[in-house]
Amino acid sequence: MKRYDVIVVGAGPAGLSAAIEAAKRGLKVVVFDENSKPGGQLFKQIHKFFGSKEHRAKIRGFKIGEELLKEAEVTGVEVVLNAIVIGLFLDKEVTVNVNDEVVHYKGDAIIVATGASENMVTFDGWTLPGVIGAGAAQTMMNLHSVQPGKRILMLGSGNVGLVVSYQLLQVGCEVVAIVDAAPKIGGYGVHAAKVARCGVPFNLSHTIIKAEGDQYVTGVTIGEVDNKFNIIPGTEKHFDVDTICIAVGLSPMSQLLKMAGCNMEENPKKGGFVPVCNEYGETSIGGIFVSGDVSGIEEASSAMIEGRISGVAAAFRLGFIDKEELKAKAGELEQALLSLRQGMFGPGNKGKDITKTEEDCDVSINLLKKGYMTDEEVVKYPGVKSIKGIHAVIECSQNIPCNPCQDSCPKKCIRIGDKITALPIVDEESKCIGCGMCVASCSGQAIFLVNEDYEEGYTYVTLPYEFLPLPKKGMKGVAFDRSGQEVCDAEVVEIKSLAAFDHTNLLTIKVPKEMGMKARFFK
Amino acid sequence: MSKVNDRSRDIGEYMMRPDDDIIICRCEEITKGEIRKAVYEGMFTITEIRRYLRTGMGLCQGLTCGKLVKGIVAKELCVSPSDLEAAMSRAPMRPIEMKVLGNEKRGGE
Amino acid sequence: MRITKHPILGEVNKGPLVRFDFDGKTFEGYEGEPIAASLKAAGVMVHRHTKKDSPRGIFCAIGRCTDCVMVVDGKPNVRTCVTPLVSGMKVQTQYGVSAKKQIKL
Amino acid sequence: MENCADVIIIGSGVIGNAAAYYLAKRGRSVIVLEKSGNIGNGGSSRNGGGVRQSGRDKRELPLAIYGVKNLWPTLSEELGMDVEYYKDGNLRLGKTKEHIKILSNLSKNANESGLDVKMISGDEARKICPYLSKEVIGASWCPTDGHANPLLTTLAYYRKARQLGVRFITGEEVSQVKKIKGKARQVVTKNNVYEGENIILASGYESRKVVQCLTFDIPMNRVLLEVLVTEEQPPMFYQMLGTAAADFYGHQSKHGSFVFGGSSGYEAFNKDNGTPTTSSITASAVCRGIMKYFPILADAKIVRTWAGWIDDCVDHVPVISFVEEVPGLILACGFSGHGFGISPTVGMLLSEMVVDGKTSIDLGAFRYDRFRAKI
Repeated sequence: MKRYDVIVVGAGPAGLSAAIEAAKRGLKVVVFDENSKPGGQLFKQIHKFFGSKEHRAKIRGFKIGEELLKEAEVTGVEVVLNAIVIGLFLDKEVTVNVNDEVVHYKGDAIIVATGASENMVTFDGWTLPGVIGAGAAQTMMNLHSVQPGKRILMLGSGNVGLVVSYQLLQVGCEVVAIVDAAPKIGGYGVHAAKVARCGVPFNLSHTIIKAEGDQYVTGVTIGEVDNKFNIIPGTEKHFDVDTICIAVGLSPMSQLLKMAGCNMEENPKKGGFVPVCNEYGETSIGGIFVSGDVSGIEEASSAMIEGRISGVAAAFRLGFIDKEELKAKAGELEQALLSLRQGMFGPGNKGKDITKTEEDCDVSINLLKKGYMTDEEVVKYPGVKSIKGIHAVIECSQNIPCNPCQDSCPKKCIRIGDKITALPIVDEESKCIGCGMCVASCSGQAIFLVNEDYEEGYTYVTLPYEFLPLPKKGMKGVAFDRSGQEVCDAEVVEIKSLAAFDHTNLLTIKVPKEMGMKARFFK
Repeated sequence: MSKVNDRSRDIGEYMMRPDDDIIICRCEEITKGEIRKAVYEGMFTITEIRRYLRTGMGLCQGLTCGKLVKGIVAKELCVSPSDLEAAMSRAPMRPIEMKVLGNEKRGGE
Repeated sequence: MRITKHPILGEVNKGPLVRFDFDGKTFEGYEGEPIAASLKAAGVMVHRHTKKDSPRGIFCAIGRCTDCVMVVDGKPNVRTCVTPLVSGMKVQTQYGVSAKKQIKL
Repeated sequence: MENCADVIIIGSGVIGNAAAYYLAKRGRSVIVLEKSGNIGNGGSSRNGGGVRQSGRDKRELPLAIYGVKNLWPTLSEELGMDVEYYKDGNLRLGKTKEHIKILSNLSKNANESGLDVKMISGDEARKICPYLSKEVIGASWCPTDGHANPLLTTLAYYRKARQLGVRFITGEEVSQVKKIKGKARQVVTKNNVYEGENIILASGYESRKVVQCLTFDIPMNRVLLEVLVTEEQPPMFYQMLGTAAADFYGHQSKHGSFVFGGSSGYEAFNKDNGTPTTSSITASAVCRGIMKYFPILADAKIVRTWAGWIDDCVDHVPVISFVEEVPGLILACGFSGHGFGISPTVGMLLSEMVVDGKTSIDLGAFRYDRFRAKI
């Protein structure tokens, strides 16, 4: 029977990263994936990633996928697609359904990186066609180029719900509301702000009562819930929609490990049923490793690092590297992982009510409740300063692990420091040249250039813009504020689309002078 | 003795709830009410519920309803979902045609 | 419903447009895309009716939930969200586990 | 909590649960102790569901016939839930002359014991079950055989017994049975001691550990058997099926899925990882076996496979017996992979052993001390 040093199950971010690290150290590695395309969820993730350089920040998910695939090829990893692993049996035997055959393989080590499956909530009518998972929406629009619907209600305000809502807007769908039973938005404030300024309303402390329709969804009724999640009578609201999108979290897809006989635990902090494993991702069965969402739900960025750690650890277990090398490399990777797990959204803060940032600024309540900061709130953060001439306004108010803006400024106007969760500070002394690199680099699209001194009576505002069709210079339209309300007329004075911006176009609009700190979107 | 192991533990009577007819297991079309009722009939574990009602035995093998069923059973038993063991995972991880499963090869051959 | 140009992904280039049969009518879709994508683009929502006659369509779109199964070329329970479209395919709404409409009891 | 009862049953499989039910029905207080966290987690939930008389050892036949005549037909009604019993007959299929010889012998033996089994031609078999392949040249046919759902039957006995006040405790592994004043009386678990006038040991292969503590033994081994389940199919046939070559057995369930068991030939050497786990080769072998007889099922998808240890007695029939050296103890183990079909009868007989001290069907052939050297 064919033997590999390592058999990796799942060619997503974790699996590919694991395979690459193992192959780099001389191991013979194969990766099996049930899908026809590799990359797991990466190829549906068209937004720019957070983190720092070592986490591939500001690169779009699908590009990271392409990079990983290239790296896998260079390092000699064998990636087999349309290969469904049907079982992980005793003695590390894997059977794979590929080309209408069941093929038996043995691995000296097995790395399971099967990812996650979507959680669901139930409501009246949730089995109707038109009620779909958020992952399904992403798959339909970003992989198959078909709109999942025309008018969509999103249930769930975590990062997935927010990011997918934005992506739906990008392909021309209408998002009628984002609904969450929790009293606060679960995902990053910057993701919420991106959709709020496009006019998408948030309905927190609300849940779906009923999906309407006989054969498929024609509408939805939502209602407000009390603190015990019971619906308050009389609060019902109706929306005409053709699609209801559910984004209420993920669960580790750990069935293969349970089958293999690994010790398992129900761990709410990790999002569900996970194998018990050590710091290298090794399970109770020596030589069977896990990495990525299957070992605990996190972001793709951390999945990649976990994958690399288990790849290195597998190399050690099989005698390809010594303990020193394992410790050095794994230590370095663990540091990178640790920095990603910092901040308000870090696993350690899950469920905590955070009211102050690390800098002791008040957390914006409006951002958490409505998806946008008020004019009064936004000026309280170190990225928002009134400076003469063109300058960056960084509406970044939460401690999240991300620092590309700091690196992007050729004039060093932006400072975050070593702790990548710190809020960016705009330096009043340094001279902004208006290059816009910071605007394009911000994965949260929270940076704007404001110039109140270019033309008498007007302010020039430069916004990140990722929609089609691209407005043309001279076009007249309307500016919207952070809440998505029309605030004034606006004229396009410039549109820049450099390759370095990576599809984040820089749209400069001219608005009445006093609107410089209000206008944040243009239609 | 744990709250799950003592099958004579008094958990009261089954009482109907307005959302009892919501489908939980989409594949086998099992409702919340059926699951709740099964608990009162003595099915205290996810495995027993599964054998009793077929939840999670359909084409998707419980990928969609696993967590939902656990939540419902835990609530009726007044235990934490983590006190309930997930049902066994069994090969094949995805449905596979008999003619394919029967068409074996050893890697390298 | 088709997206022809995407602000991030650019122009969409799919394979050749082919014809297939859905419940006796001729439909068009791109070869190699999932059958479910072709149907979605054509506005088809209902893929099947369960044993208890509840309509179902796309739900997970990645081959896991099996809600979108249909009768394809005579075979029931085919996951249309992960089965590539082939020219001339015969796709039928599934009732229970077959293409035959059941008499409601 | 009260840890005393008239009867302590060790093992909540279908045998233990059935015994609990029949005992409770006759007014006895019962406590059932189950090692696993789940009721009926051994062979009771891991078998093909056959309710057969044909193909059985002569000694077991009276038990099987009694059950089919008197217990199975009304079981669903009696227990208040559908156990999915079908009495649509059993076809044992043959493809070669050799097979037909085996089948003819089996039929002859059955007929001698008074069971209606006859040999039929391939075409006759196809009339009963039109989906059979042309390769089938003959079959034995027992019209009164059938199948039921073992998961539901096991839980139905549990459910009804529980309603009648039987206490079931899971996660309670028995470490020993203690004699008090010369009589088996105490059942010791990690955290508790239970006491009963009678102790029924019905925990499959695990029973061996307990009897060894009482300084005797039952010559049985454990063998890992596997079963696979298909996705739901349109209703096709409700006969129980087997083959002369023993390459598979099974049936279509009420739900529409097919349940098939079979073997790879390595069953006696299989191992597990703490829970019974399927081997990597058996399900494939079973599929190949099935397709030879039912080519129509080639496209049916397998959704699940499972394995279970059977308690295989040296002579392949169970031990259902009092034990002279250990008064108060009743054995019900070693069912050798065909206990399900006779479980109602055995449960009833066990209750008779406790209540009446004797049984309405002679159990002499199942005594614990029947094992003798071959020469």
